[in-house]
Amino acid sequence: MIKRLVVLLLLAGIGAIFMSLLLGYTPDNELNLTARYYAEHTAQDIGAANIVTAIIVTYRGLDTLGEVTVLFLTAAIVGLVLAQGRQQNSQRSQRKLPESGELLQTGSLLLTPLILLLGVYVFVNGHLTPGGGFQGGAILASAILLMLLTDPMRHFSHRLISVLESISGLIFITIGVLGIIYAGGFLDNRILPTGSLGQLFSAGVIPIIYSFIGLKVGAEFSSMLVNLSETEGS
Amino acid sequence: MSYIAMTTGFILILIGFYGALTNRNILRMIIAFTVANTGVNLVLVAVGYMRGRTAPILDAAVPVTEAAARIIDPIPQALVLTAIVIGVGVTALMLAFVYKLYATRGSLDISNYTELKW
Amino acid sequence: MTDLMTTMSLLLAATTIGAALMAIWGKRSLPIAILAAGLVSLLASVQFLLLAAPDVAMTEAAIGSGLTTFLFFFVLGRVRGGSND
Amino acid sequence: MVNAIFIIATGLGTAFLLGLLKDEWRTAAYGITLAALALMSWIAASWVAALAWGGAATVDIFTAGTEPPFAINLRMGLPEAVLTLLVNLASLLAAVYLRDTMFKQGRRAMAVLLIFAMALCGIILTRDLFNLFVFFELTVISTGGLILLSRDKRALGAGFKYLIASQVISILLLVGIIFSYHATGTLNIDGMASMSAQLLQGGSLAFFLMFIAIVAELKPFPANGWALDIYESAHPAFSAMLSAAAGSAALFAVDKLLLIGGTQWLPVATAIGIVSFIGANLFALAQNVDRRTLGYSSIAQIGLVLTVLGQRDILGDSYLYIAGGILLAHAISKAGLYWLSGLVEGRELTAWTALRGRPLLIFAFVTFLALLIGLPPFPGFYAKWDLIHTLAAQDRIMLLTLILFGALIEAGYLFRWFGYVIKREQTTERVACTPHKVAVVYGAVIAGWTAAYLWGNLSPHGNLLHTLPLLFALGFLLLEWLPVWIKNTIAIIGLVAWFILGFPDYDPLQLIFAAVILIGGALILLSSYHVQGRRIGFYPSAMLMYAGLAMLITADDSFSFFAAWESLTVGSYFLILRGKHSEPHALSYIIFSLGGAFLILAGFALASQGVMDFQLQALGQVTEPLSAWVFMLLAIGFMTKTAAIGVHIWLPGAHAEAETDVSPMVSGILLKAGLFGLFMLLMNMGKQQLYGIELTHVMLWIGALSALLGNLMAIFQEDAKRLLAYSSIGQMGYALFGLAMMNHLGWLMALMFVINHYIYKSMLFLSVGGIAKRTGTREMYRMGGLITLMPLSFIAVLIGIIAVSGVPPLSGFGGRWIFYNAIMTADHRLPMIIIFLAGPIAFLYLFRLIHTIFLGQLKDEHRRLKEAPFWLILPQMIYVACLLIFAVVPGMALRHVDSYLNQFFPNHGLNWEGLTITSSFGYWSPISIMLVIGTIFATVLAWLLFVNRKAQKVKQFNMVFAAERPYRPETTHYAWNFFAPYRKALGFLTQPLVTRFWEALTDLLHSLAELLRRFYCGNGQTYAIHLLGFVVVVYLLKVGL
Amino acid sequence: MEFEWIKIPYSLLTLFIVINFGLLLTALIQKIGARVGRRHGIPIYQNYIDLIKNYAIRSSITHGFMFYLGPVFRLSGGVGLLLFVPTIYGSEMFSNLSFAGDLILALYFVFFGALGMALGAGESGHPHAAIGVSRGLSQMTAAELPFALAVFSVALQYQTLSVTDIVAAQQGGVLNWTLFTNPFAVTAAMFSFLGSMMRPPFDVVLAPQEIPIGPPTEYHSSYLALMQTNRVIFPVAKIVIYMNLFFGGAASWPVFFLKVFLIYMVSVFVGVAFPRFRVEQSIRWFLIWAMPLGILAIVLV
Repeated sequence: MIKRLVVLLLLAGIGAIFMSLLLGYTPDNELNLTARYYAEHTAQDIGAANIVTAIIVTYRGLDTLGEVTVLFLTAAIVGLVLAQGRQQNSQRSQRKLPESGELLQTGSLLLTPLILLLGVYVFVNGHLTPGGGFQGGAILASAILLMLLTDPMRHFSHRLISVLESISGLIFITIGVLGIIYAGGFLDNRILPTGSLGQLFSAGVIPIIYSFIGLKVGAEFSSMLVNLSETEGS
Repeated sequence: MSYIAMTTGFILILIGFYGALTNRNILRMIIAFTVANTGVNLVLVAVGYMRGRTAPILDAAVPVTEAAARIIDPIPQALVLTAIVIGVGVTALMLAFVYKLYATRGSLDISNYTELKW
Repeated sequence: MTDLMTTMSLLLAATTIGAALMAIWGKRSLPIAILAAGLVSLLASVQFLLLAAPDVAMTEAAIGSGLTTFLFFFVLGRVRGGSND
Repeated sequence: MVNAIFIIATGLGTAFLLGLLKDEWRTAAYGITLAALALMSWIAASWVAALAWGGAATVDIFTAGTEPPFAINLRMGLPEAVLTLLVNLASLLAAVYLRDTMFKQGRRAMAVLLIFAMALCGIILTRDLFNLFVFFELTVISTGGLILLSRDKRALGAGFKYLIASQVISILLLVGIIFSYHATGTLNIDGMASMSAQLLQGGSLAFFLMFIAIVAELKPFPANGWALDIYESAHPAFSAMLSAAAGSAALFAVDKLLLIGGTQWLPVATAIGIVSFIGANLFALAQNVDRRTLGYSSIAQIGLVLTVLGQRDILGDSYLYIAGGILLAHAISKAGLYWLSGLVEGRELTAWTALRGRPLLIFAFVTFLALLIGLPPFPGFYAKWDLIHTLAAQDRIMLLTLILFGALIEAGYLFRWFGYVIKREQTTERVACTPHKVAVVYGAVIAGWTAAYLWGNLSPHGNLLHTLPLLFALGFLLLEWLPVWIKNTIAIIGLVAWFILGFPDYDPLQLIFAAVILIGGALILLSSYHVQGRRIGFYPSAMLMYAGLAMLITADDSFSFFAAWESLTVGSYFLILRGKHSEPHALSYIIFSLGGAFLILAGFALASQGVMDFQLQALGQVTEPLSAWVFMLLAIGFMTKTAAIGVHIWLPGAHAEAETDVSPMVSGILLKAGLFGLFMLLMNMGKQQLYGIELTHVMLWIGALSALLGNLMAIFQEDAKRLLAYSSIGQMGYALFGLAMMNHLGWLMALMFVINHYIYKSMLFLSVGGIAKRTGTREMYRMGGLITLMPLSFIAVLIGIIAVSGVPPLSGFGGRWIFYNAIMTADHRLPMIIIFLAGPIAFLYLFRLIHTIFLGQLKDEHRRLKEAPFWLILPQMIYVACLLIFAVVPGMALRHVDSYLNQFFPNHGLNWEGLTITSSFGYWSPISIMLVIGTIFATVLAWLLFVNRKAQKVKQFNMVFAAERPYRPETTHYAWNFFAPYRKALGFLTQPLVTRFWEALTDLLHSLAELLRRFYCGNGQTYAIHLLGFVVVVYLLKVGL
Repeated sequence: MEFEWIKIPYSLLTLFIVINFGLLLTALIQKIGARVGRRHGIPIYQNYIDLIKNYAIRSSITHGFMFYLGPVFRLSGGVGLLLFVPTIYGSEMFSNLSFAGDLILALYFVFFGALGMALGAGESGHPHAAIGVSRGLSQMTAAELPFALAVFSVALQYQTLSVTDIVAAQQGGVLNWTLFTNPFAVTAAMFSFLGSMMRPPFDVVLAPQEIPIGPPTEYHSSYLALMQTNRVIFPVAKIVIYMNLFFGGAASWPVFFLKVFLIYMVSVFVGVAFPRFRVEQSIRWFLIWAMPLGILAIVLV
């Protein structure tokens, strides 16, 4: 009880901090310097219609690289953690589970390609419309998830997933490095022509990068899910 | 609008903290943290919101020339995007720990993991 | 911003907070809590839409409420059977 | 140079690349990992070289081809380069160290390690706030992964606690970042810094949240329970990285944030830092698990650097030098210690005794401890010197005090640990020495010495590693494989040669000290020939002490003086520690000595007022009222070394438990360092007043009380060496008294004591040591009747005690004569009376010494004893000769000094005409006295010999004992509690009040630490509460400020 | 003051006079003591007989070289003490060897004999000797302290350490004696005097009744003779110092004899009147009664 009281008291303190932040907050009427720059320059510099995408992939590309790395790390660590567990439990995981229903199986067979397609669409069009690599990747992963749900015993090639993941990551970095060589700096997207605003093949390397991000994110999420699903409850 | 979202965000953070600090079940603590993370994301986006403007996507409705006057600040959104992904990464990691902790000790109670102290 | 919008967003906010409380309230069972947390995410993504952030909304919906929830359930499935709380 | 972004790109790319390899290709994966880390290190190193020596300028690296603040940019300057080099090297070494684990865990673990290193470099390089956040999260997650490398099951729980804490941190950080962004419209750190006024107005909450979140990453005390758990349970290689690399990176992040926060946030950083420094060190006192101790120490050290960051407003150009010095020393030593801990099986501090069989590992351990504590010649020493000086110049006295206090506690537990390692009973566990792990440890050692060299070169005071005496001492490390007699010969030649080299430049005062130290030292070393074997560790320590002493007397400026002081302190500590049971005593010695040294440091710092090249002569120009404080600090510091009463408790044990030939060194020679300091001080500063109290008057009292109580305690000792040790306290009291009299004769007497005390105390310690060696005990009542068996030792002791007691005709009398003449001129009567009381008491213990050892009944078990070894006797005989010569012609040395002293005190000098020495009060003719007494003595003796020429020599127990022959002769040796009546009458004066005081103080600290550390209850949730509490408290304090 | 060869015979003359005087004096005092106790007492020449007898006796056993040092140190101490102090004020003939050192030499020389004695006695291996030494040294250090303080008070008073100068300063009438100019110092010194004379109540060190005569237990025959010699020289030598420092010195031998006798009688009177102290009692006594006076003397000078 005392603990709750202490926590409440502390939260009151934190709340007070938040409260004064809230009260001190006045929405901007104008875009600030940085945002204005993006609004005005994205189109000609980057050629991406979706400014958020431009920021994510190019201006703050290093963040995104980090972000992808976070997922990569998590997937690796989850793999590491579960790999340790799996060695002991490999025997028991072979036991039979009841098959899922006919409807579910057929449905998933039907849906999976569609979902995959949707995912690809989302990340390929990331520079034009809302959505992009992360969302697309998540959608890709959900296709895998669906397959896992229908057939928990289904075996996915870890190797394939990890190769996909690695190659995507390497390409991302390679493109970034190419930016140093052929353009203004790391992750500069102008190593390809920016094209015209609104076209699919525009915005320099953004679509390419975003696609690989999508693949990578998809692979990473899938790897996590697959790893988790292959473990056994104790 | 942004005030509402921001307030909601802050409240979610506080609720999340409360949940994380009072529930002894580690799974619940993680759940509470995801709530708090969602709250943070709300706050972040709300800070970038500007009344009466549109999403930072250039299209027919928002030509390049008017962009500066028409769109809202895109940066917080970009940040949130990153934050969400990072959040899910950390959550997944914590979940992996939960699995492992449970596998070794068979308990989800945080107060059972105090063999290291002082 | 119309009054309607304001009311809607207030309502949305209230629901979100309610769901959040449900998520952390220790007496609910774990699956409910997880679902409630997912709901919070989902409701938040609606708010993002209202805040003119479609990218964020999509991400939050796909990752925050979707994948995360499934991750939780996966793990929950593995740790169930031992002591609950 | 290669673009710095390739550090990041290489790390990441390799991590991704590893995924392409088959899980089974572990060797390949490992090789690639190492290559990548090596490449990253090389890039960083090339930048360091270019920036430090190549004249390159700081470079901003743009990404996305866009200028900041619109895109993320990185910066590579000197600090960044050094830190990235540190991070990458640490990671590289860690990867080598982790070889087996890596092979077991596979490519994923390697990828995580790579990303960890990359993320840390990212933290260091980036100039973008949100990017900083991303890299922080990357380190958090990779930390979570690397914790799993540990074989310790508890690591899992620790990792989870860490994740909880970092969740809280990241939430606060994000909120802070976004509101800061809102306030300034940029995420660029430099951009934000230029707009910091805007950000900081109105409560600056946004900044507060960011700041506190990053500070929380430093694991500040007390919101750091999770960090300690990780330190304790994680794989040592990872703990090393966490402490060394991650800590440094996080500190640099704070440094960047402080750019934004400006001066107004510096005090907050200072406060958090100093609280961490002291708190963590305090808690470490009560800790006996090695890795947790190191964890506490890490937190403390990082706290110290944070404190330094908080001082950047006054540090100016030397900021990087100071902060970098402390940080680098911390990083190298902590990494090294953690790596070492991986070689040790047990987790108790005492389990490290396993290292003892491996001198090289012990050397590594010593190096790391010295780095950590900041002993010369390591970077921490230079840094601390500059830091304290700047603080003193800017009147931040409180902070200065706290830093020194914390440093003292730290030195306390670290040296205690070292004592355990050297002295505690060795466990059966061996060191798990796999070559690659040991190589990594040696890598850290090399890095430590390299850093020492670099920092020395950068120092405006000159490189200590360029000083010949120190190099000579260190050179013995390389000669350790030689047998004793060769090393001893080299050492003796070295001492004498240094004396001859310096001879033309010494003034008379220096000459006396130099003679005592160098020639005297060489004489004592003669006795070391009696040791067989290699005697590992003895010569480097002894020579370090002598080097310090030799440098001390020729030091011109405060820095070299202090460096010499520390060297001799450390060297003598190692020497003292060599004694069989000397562990606790050596510890109290080093703590008191370091405490004293810190006072000296503070004194010099106050005196110099920011002048970097402060000449000792300039002490005289320090103005009131500062000068009195300077005087007091320095005087107390020096008096700690002379073991004045109150700070004397280290001496008896340290001197008594030391090895046979070490006791005379530390007693006969080392104590003189304190006297030399006092000479220097009084010569330059003269009399000082504080609140109307004459400080030399206080010293007079202290000297008198030391003399009285030292002597009094000496008479009640059963242990011969302790008796001599207490006697030293008394003798030093006399010397102190003489100095404090501030007149010609007083000083002359003090100098006389310098010489006399050296001679007779060395001699007595040697003979008593020789006897103890033969009899196997130091308890005097267990001896007795040794006169016939050890006649030469007896003669030495006899001459010694006659000299000490000041009975004519030997040289001790000269000292007394000058002394009594001197006090004729003293203004203060009361302390004079006290020192009078001390005089006769000396007879008691001296008589006891000779009586209970040599006279009376021989014990049965001693009947076959032989005289002490030749090499112990030889120097004693030389001393006997010296005493006799000095007794007859005291003028040999004293005349010059006397005339030298005229420049300070022209009045009341002595008159050296003919055979008689006259003062303004009395006269003294040493040769006449010798002749008169000799004649009478010889006449009577000759007559006795003549009349008893036919007498038969009988055994001692052939005596009348209540009309019977004693049944067991040895029981009739009346020796135990010899001065029982005295104890009954005056024993109350020897109550160990001072000892009790210091014991109570240390007990208090320990129980405080023991009690307070329960605060770390082990519950991850509670730790999160601590963290939030920390945030709220800092907030409230900051608002309240 | 310089050394001249003629000083040697002069000093021996002083020594001769003092020995004879001492022998007679101690016998006389014993006689007086006996008469007060209504006993007959020894004949006045008894000491001569004892001394000659003991010198004549030969011991057939010895405890070795060190054993000799007891008496040798003892006697050297006594003789040295006597000779380092001028006996007769104003007489070049009887200034003895005082050119060698000043008051401090004398002060320290008091200890010389005691230390040597202690050494020799210790070598005898007899526990009683050791006990006696332990007691003797303990008591002596406490007893000599007030004396040392008083001496220093006097030295400070006259601003010199030379005995001759101190005596010179006291000339010109009884009231110039230190006794009247510095009564505290003199009182303290006299208290100390009681302790150093080895008479009751401070004679437990020798403890004639309890243990066979303390330190000299194992000394007999010629050793004893030497010590007996010392026992007649040493008190006189000591009294000479007292006389010189506090009682105006002596300008001629009759004055000398008188003053020495009177000063000696002080300790006799006290000894007759008081019971014996144990050692720690006497230490306390000196510290409580004599010491403060000495301190007062120094502070007030």
